[in-house]
Amino acid sequence: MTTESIPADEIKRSKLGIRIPPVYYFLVIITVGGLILDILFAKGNIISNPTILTNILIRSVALGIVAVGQTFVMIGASIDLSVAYTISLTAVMTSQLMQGDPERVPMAIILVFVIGAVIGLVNGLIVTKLNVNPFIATLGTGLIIAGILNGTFANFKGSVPKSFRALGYESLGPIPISIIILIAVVVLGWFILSWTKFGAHLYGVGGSRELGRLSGLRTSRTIIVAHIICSLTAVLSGLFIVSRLGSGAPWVGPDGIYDLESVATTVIGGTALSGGRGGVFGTLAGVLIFGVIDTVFNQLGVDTYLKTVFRGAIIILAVASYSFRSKREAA
Amino acid sequence: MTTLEKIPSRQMTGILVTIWKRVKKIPPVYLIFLVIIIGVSYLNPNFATLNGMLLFLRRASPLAILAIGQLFVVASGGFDLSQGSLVTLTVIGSALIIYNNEENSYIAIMILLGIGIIIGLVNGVVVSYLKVPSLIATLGMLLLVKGGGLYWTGGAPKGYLTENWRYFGRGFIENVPVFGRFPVAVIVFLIVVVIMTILFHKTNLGKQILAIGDNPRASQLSGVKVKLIRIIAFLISAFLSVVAGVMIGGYGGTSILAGEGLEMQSVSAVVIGGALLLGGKGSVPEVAIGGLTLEAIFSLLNLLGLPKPYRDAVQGLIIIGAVAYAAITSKRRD
Amino acid sequence: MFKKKLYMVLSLVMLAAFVLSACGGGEAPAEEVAVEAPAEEAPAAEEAEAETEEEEVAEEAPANPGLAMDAAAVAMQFWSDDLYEESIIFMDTEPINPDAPVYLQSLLDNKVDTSQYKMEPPFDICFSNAGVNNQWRVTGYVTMREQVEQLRAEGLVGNFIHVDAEGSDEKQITDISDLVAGGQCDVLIISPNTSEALTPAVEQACEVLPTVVFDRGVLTDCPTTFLKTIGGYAFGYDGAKFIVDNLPDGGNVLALRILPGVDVLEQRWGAARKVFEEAGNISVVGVEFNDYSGPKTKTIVSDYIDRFGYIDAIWMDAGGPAVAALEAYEDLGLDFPVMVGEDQMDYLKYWKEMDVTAIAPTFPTFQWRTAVLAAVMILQGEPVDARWVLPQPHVTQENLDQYYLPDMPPLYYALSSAEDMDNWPDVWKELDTTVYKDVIE
Amino acid sequence: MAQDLMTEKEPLMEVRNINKAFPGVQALDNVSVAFYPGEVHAVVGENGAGKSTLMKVMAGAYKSDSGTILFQGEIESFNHPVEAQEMGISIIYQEFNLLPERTVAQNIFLGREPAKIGIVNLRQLNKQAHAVLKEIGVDSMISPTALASSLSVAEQQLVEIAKAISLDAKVLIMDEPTASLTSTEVKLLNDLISRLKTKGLALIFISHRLSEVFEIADKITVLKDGQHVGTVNTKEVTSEDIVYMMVGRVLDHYFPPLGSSEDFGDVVLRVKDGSNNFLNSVYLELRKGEILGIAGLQGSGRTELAQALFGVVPFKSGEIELRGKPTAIKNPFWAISRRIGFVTEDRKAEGLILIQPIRDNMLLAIRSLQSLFAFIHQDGIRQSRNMVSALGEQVDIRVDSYGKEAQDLSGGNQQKVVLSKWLASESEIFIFDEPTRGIDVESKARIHDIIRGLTKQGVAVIMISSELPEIIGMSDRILVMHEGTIGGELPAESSETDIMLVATGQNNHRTSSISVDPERGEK
Repeated sequence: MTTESIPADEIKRSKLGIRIPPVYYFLVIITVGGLILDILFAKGNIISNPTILTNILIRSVALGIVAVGQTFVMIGASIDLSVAYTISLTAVMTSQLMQGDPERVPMAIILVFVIGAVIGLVNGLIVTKLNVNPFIATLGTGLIIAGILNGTFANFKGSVPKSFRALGYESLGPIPISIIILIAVVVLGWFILSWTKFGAHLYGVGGSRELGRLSGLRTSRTIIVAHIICSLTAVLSGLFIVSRLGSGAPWVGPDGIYDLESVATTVIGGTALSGGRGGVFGTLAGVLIFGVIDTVFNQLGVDTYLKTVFRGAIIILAVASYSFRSKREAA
Repeated sequence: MTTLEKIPSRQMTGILVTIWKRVKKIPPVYLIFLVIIIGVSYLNPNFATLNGMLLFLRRASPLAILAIGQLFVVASGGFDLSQGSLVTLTVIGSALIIYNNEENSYIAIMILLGIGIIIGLVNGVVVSYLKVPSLIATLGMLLLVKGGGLYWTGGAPKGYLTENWRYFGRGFIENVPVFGRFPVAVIVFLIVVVIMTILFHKTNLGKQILAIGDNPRASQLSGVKVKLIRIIAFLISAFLSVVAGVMIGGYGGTSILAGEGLEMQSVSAVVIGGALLLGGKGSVPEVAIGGLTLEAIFSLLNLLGLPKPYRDAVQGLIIIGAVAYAAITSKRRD
Repeated sequence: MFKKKLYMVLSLVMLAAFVLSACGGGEAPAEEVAVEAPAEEAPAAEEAEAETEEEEVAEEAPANPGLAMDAAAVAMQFWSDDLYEESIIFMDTEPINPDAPVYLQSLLDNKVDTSQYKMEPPFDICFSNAGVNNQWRVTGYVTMREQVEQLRAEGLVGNFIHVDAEGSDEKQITDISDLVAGGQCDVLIISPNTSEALTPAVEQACEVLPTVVFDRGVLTDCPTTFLKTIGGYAFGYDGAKFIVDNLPDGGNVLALRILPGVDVLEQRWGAARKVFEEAGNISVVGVEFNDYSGPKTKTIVSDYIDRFGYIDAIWMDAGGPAVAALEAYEDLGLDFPVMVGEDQMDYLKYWKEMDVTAIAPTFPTFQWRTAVLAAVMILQGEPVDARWVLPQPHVTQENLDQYYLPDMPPLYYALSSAEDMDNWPDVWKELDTTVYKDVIE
Repeated sequence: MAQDLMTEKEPLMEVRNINKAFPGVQALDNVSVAFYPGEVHAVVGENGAGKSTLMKVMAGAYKSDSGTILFQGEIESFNHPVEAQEMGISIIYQEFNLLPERTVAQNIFLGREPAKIGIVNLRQLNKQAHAVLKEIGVDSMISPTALASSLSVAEQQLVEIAKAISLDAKVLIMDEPTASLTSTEVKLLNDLISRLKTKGLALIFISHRLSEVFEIADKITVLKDGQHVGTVNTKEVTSEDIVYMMVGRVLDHYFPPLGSSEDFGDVVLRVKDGSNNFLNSVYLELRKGEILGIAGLQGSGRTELAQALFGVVPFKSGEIELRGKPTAIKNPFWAISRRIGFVTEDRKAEGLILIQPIRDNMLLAIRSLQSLFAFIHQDGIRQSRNMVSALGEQVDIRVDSYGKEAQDLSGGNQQKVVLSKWLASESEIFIFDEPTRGIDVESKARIHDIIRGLTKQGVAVIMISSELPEIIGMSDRILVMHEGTIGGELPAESSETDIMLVATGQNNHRTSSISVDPERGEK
């Protein structure tokens, strides 16, 4: 082993492992544009009011957490469209299990995480062992979860205790707990992707499964773990949502379009649909872009349904901006 | 071998083998349909009557029509998940255009068919030229159409569907010999099946849709205009979605949820009908029966007293199971 | 080899399903649940009691064998025997101000002082709306906006900022937070999407602004006024009582509900369930959620007719799709059931033309204009009832002709009490929610 | 030529009596070769000679049917490439195996990251990568933290070599390492190879460029048809010797008689100075009734020429005349509507719609020329049935039903289906790319007869093949491609040696005044 000097700046840069994804320029442009619109047409409420800025972040928390998980599976060249229902399941199960009793909180949290892990495991197994296209596999598991959920919990039977609702409403000093959680999840996601063997292998398997095999990686296991991580983030997202809502309803996930939006924000953040490329910081920017657009639209009083139209268009265009150069036919 | 031949009843076995070979050639969906129909009839004798069957057909027709539309896209290798939202748009959009005025009914249907064609065109162009995977493209379109429809009507159904508009989904032709009264919806269904069967199985278009679904590269090298064919497939799916929308609205009236979840039901029906997801194989009559079968399965679940939401779970299992089965059998082939 | 894997994965899926079902506590067959349900409900009841102080929680009555389904259970945090009893009394109570128009009448005198909020007009009013996503809300919203326009003409109202939550709890929570933070509002009107979820957001708003909550409630008494007509218990009781009275020999009842988890709707069903249970000879063969969708309703009703041969009565917690339910009978050539709908015009028309044995309990849309009027009263320093109970008439065969207005569109709700407004009836014929301006230039 | 070369050293790696068969082909037939440390060993041979198969067997990617592999004197049997890697045998494939979005260091140590409890020590990773790059002397060129996608092709190759070195490779196998490099880059690579040689590695590489083989290889092994022709010391032979070893074979196949001059008609297709990203100033003339054979090594642009003529990847510049009229071939549909047919090299990926019936495959091209909404049985079912069976008889497809799926046919029958597709669309210009690859002998002869039969009906044929006997046996004229352009034109019945000399760039028999800048080869 030779230990000659390497140019110092390179070590530094690579040690942090952060390259600013180009999407941040887009985020800055959107934010500045939004603020200008806001000042021109809505009396500058956003800039003059820190609460609204915090609200952008809180609005982004639920989506942000699950989008981090989605980033994992998409780097592994898979996808998870069942997250919306996993979120619903978590929200409903949590309030069901807690029954408003603070003592049941730890038990409930552990149980929903276990259920999340099982969902991720099943998704991963179907994708890797049964070779089912991940789109179809996770749409299918999503339907199964939805069916069981709606069939089983036709009614609300519980709620979360006040202490648990702190997660959604309280602040630690000036910073809301939910934002701390989002930041923690993003940092953890970044750490796993950039600093662990698993992260390195995930990029390898996602970039080329064949190469992964030739390099002696356990390809199936890597993808299964990515799916489990994704489902766990969906569970965390669900916990956050139920803490905001007080009790879970089966429609919170699909209503929030968390499946599509997590995919869209991940793609906007620079993670390739074909895998092997991307990272959580890009995804975070994608999420913030959605949050900013949402808030600006709200302040400008843009019709809510028109916003849904914009969202659909943004999702299609975001994916198109990456896919249209590809030589392969899409179907 | 020789010992086998000595069995006296070998002629008998021979006949059985031929019968078995014949039976094996029948697409499984017909048998599944038959079994489920028998099950349903057993639980609900009304079902087995002529009138019962017609009423069942009337209810199942929209789903079967949607499934046929979905087949065109699935056979070409894609998915159309914007179907359900287009159904909703048809229902609430028509109500808005009609605005309680009978004379506007047919104009409304024409306008909606036009909108449907535009949406299908956009789907096809986005997939063909922007190369967005159809699952994402049409899911995005789902949001777009849903949001657009709600924006158009202001979030709640406006206006009302008049009886003449609803005729296609709800009406009966009275005094038909043998049948007594015959649902208009079933006539629409039969017309769609006949036209689409001809289009899919008897024209160049159908053959080329199957070709691009199977091998777009080879098709292109044989002169097939892959992008055009793909766009046409999405057009047909969107067109039939509007037709199904007219029937669904006709059956039950306005609702902003009229088409909710129908896209997955139509994909399930296509799978039950024996078509290959990701393209290359499928048959219109079988998929139409697939749609009827799915509706019959729902009836069966209902008669068994299973809560409605379990339908979703059943669909999920059907889709995953079918694709996994296809993946496994094709692997064996290699 | 591959088959083995397939089975492995499928059995895992099934395992997950079982775990879920076990945790959920009884999606399983009807009979079992009927036995289990009360036992399981008991701890829930206790906790709910601890949580909601002002509402006493009753013991769960033994389940009627007919009320077998899980969905039949009423979430305990929404149920109160006292309020139920009180509602039934309210239905026969004379208003304390009988001379006022119906939308300003009050059945319960509990005025609070609002002089602290008194300010100079014009007032900027903000409104966080759960949604304009059904016909009832459209009629209500239009009535409300017309009231605003009239008040603007009088110089009492300036900006009226309307934020639509599109039926999403989460969105409404941030909407309220944005409105409170935005500082543009003198008073905040809230029509909550669901009760439990919106409570903290409303509590936060109460600390900053005078607030008016109407329609659905929240689990706090912090709003300056919470107004609605008598409410869910009366609605549910009304319809169920009508069914019981019209089926003296008992029969099958199908209950159709929009969605779970909303207090007014839970209370409607809770009251109906109680009435059915007490009747003894009524068998509720199914409780289904129809998402307020006509096609879905028609399918459900047809399915139940398939399954049970005939359904004697249909009870609905919201009558929007009532016509779709009746059409299912019409298409099958069957006699109409005893029907509970709502005051929507298409239903009244169908009722009148087809001669159905029917009733229409109402949740009058006039409360939407009351909310605006209450907001203005607060800012003028006039006392309002902390809990403002408005009367809640119902449509019966006797007064059908009074409420059925052939000129009005099918989706109009009869009890808007808008007849005294400037633009009556043209605006209500159009029911266009998009023509109103929030901010005056 | 000396079969066994006496060397004082022990062989580092040795294969003995290796046999490997694929369905229908004996890829390796009793091959034995020894590789010594500190030597550069080139493996040459025609396409399909078994070079890549041998390398893959050595690297553990394939398992041989019989025979033994010795490594440092021990008998080894690899079940997985990773096992061979761990022993010290590394292989660099032709298509690169780097993750474009990962850094050099991450690529080099993929799967072997220095880590404690699963957490990668990035500083250590970069240090180690730097050390490896320094070891092969490229640390000044390549930074460990650079993204692989930011590197040139040559640099990527160096990273692959660094990866092999980091695996402590004792044997380094390279499959055509210079195929896509510029001459400066080739020099860089050759320098590195020389340096690695001095470190005592056994270096094995496959190449088609004989000039470079003679430049750096110490020994050359020649394979032909899966058999070991011989291993020679580079110093003792000339390139002509090697070419003779590569092609010297007995004709085992009867070809139909060549065309005579009265068969040849007017020029139907003429290309002047046609160029695109892959092709460089191509000149070509095709006459009615002739078979124009196109030979050339893999990567010389043969398939790209066919694709340009069929409009798949059209020419960007230059002139095309079709039947005397200037034109441009824009896309396959355009080409087909002008009666050009293309029998592709890869039947399964590009020729057939595998899960559709034979019938539909046969009629695919003609249908694409018809209206979309035209009925498939315009002239009645009987008429179209007759058409299908007539086509089937013409190409001699033997199946019980034309409703059978194309994937259930043998290779020969599949090729006949593809052929009949173009017969149905009445093509007048046929382009064949490897018409008989992977087809049994009998079908081969039948297809050759059909091709010749087509010319008798006035069809013009371009036939690309990497099988020289086929080129020689069939062609009325032979064009040899080299580095994206026509290296030379040869008359009918030229010798294999002549063709190989042009194909390997040893000798230019140019008949037309084509100026080629060799530096501009493939970019």
